[in-house]
Amino acid sequence: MMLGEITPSLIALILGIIFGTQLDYKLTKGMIILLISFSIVASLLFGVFTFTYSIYGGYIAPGIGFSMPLITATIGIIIGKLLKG
Amino acid sequence: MIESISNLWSIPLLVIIPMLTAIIVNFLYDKAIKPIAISSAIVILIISIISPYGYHWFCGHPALNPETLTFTFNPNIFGYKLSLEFIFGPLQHIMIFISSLILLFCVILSTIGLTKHQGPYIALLFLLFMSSAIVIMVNDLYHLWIAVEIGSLIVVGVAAASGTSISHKAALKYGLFSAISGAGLAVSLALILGLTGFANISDAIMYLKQFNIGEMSTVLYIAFGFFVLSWMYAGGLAPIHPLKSEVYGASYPHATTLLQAQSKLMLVAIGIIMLRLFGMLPFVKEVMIFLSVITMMIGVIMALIQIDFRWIIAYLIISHSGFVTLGIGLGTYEGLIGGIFQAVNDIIYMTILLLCCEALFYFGGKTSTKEAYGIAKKSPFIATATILGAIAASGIPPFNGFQSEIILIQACLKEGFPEIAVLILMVSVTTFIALLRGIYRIFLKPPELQSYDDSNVDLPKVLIIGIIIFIVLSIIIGIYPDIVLRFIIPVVKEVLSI
Amino acid sequence: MEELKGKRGIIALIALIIITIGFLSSLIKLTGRVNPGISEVYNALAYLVAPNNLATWVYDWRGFDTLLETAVIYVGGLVSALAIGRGVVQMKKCKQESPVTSKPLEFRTESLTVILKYLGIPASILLLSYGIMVVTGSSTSGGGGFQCGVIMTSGYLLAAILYGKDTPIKFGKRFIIGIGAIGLGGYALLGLPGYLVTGYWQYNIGADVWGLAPSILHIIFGDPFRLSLILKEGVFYSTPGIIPLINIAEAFNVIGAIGLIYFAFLYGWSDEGE
Amino acid sequence: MTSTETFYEKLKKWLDSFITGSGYTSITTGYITGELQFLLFIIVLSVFFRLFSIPLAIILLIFTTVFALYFSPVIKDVEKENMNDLNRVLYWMVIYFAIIIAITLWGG
Repeated sequence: MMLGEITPSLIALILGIIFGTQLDYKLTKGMIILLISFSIVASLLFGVFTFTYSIYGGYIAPGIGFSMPLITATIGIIIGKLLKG
Repeated sequence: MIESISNLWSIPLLVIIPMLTAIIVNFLYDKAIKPIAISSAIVILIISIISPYGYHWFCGHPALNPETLTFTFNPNIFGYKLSLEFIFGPLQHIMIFISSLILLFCVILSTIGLTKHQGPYIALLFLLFMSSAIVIMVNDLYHLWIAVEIGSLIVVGVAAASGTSISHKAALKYGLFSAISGAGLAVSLALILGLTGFANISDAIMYLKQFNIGEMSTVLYIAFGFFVLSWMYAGGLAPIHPLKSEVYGASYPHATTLLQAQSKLMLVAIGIIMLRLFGMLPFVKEVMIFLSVITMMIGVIMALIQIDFRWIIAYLIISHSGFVTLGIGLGTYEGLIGGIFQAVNDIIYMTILLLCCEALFYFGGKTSTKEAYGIAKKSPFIATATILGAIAASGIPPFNGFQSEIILIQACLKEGFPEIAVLILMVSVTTFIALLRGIYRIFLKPPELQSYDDSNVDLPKVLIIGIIIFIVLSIIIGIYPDIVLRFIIPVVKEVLSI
Repeated sequence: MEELKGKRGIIALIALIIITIGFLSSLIKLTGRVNPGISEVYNALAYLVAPNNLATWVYDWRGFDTLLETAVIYVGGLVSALAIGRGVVQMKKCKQESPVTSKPLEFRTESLTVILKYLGIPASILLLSYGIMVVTGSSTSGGGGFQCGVIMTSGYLLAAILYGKDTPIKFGKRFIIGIGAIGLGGYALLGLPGYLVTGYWQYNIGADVWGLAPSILHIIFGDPFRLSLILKEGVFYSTPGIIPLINIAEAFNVIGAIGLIYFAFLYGWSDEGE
Repeated sequence: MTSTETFYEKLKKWLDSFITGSGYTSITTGYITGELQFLLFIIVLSVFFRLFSIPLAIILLIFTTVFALYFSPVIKDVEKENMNDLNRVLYWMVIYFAIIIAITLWGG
């Protein structure tokens, strides 16, 4: 596993926090659950290319890869929103 | 003549500093704009003066020698360049020096004379300089296209920034046409790329010279046609002159100084590229000469029938662009020297006239020749300067316009076109008539009593200093043309030897 | 279109036919004879930088071109906002007609359907995170800065259209201008390390294909994005260097520029808050 | 006697034709100078055909001179054709472009 597979997720988290602070909407618990579950489904759909072998790309099952940055970005947006209050 | 550096330090700075300044100025609040803008304009001026000559290969990729298949970072060894190439040579030296001098005055005048929230406007001025610097330095077809595109977009912005309905319309029309000619240039580049496979201009020319293209010259001709389209657009040549002159007339005069400098730089740069790429095809030079002659005459005729001093100057700028393209279109040694020299002179004397026109804004902003304002009595200096500018523009000896026009006339006679020489003389004389019409009504004619405003107007010192500097430059070049010619001659020799 | 009727129209038609014949004949001549030229060399070297050839082409071989393209978008945003009234200037000394400005659009959001009302917010938030995903995968997959910017601003536009002034994604004026400034400025300044070390602006010191940069910089800029490529020919290690960073800057710039255009045209512009 | 009179009347008519609406002197001088300039320009352009054959140039010279004088004043039309109307500019651009392509393709 190389560093290049982790850095994008971290960057996505930071970018998510930056843009999350611009949200002007009261997030309910249900909305948070909805967002995270949607993002997990979406990250399966946009799965990473399996040639970049990693924990979340190709190792769980051949041909299945989660696109981690999508999930971390959503989490980042939620964190950013909560930070701003 | 050109030293063998492929990582010259000054070239990126000449592009990046204006860009960063534009970004900062666009973002900032009002107070900090002035010091930042002025200091970076000064830095750009200094860099353009002290920079040595050389190349810059952006992104640091070497050239590939096709015979030995080795990579080299030495620009003196021939190789197909992998990276984007910029040149800073004598031509770039003189052209960028003059436009950065204009940029400095332009920025100072706009920080003094304009209302607040001028950040985006000054940002556009810096980007305008950047686009013209790129156009004159670039040696890459694809990048040339981007520079022309961004240049035309910025022209639209600068024109629209004056906020009047006329300028909005002018900007919109010019912007609409950028779509046509930008696409045209892109098509032309696509054809050349498809034919040669090289985006670098020198490499493409080398390829065209090495391999006999035979029947494929059709492709080259069509590429030339589309190239001419963007040339006409960027420089405001004949069929597009109504739109370009409208842009010149509708922007503030200080911005027009930079706009006309940019369009002349584009004319020279694209013209030289066209000459190098297509010069060996028959009928190419004839087309260029034809366009220039029409532009010269139509421009000056339209200037005669204008009723606004700004519009007179705007059409004269168009008309005198015809001189520049005529020289380049002739394609001979004298012609090229005359054309490029004319571009330099043209920028200088039109700047004098435009700065004087800017002074009229401090007297109330009326530039129409319908009424008489008698400004000569209020400010004899501006009146004198305008008349001197008019004399310089019409090519009367102690000033710089004479030197380049005489070279152009000689070049025409030598090529066997005495008619064009006659036309050049006609345009020079008519320039004087057109300008004097405006000067007489605005400056010299005693004002009608009811409209006379006796209040004193103090012009900004920078404006006066700027006018004096450009008049002095004009006289120095007029008396001692070698001061500019020594920058131009090596370039012309290089272009013609290729 | 009065000008193009009658005789003039026929002449224009003939002219257009001539142009079309000329253009098509040149295209036919070129068919099947396109010269690859330098692009063969580019493709042969591309794997040294990033797994995605396109990213290498756009952001490394022709990286400076892309900087100017980015500037085109930035200027586009600037000029569009100018048309609305931001940055329109006048001379202090003379009275002129008041500047041409346009009013903000009027929103009518009361007739939203239930589905739009409740799914609009998660959809636009997920568009934001989708955009972020696209930009982080720029060097390995298709897509990158431009696409990310467009996706994120479309999320912004979706929210703005659905909810009007009470939009959940509320980009402020200074936020939008600032993010554009960070984007273009960041892209321009990412060339600085290469310039200081090697003298070549925007030399990719992370990938360091030509071995010009000291190894410490190579590690700092290159290692965070290093990937292993497992191909039939064996395992290759490659790092796109500064390409992912450039993409983020690019995305910021596009968000700033297009967001500014949307903002100005939706809500109008007044200079008071600035 | 009559001939000079008609000539004078013609000249007066010609000068009057420049003035539309509330004409004033400054603009009229501009129009007249422009008219003469354009005439000369057309004549010089027709002379250019000497590059192909000198008799053709002479014939063209005579023809254009006669025609230009017959149709004068043309400056109003010149002004109209150089208007900033988008369609007009587009029209002229297409014409120029077609001429350039025709000349270079069939001539070269």
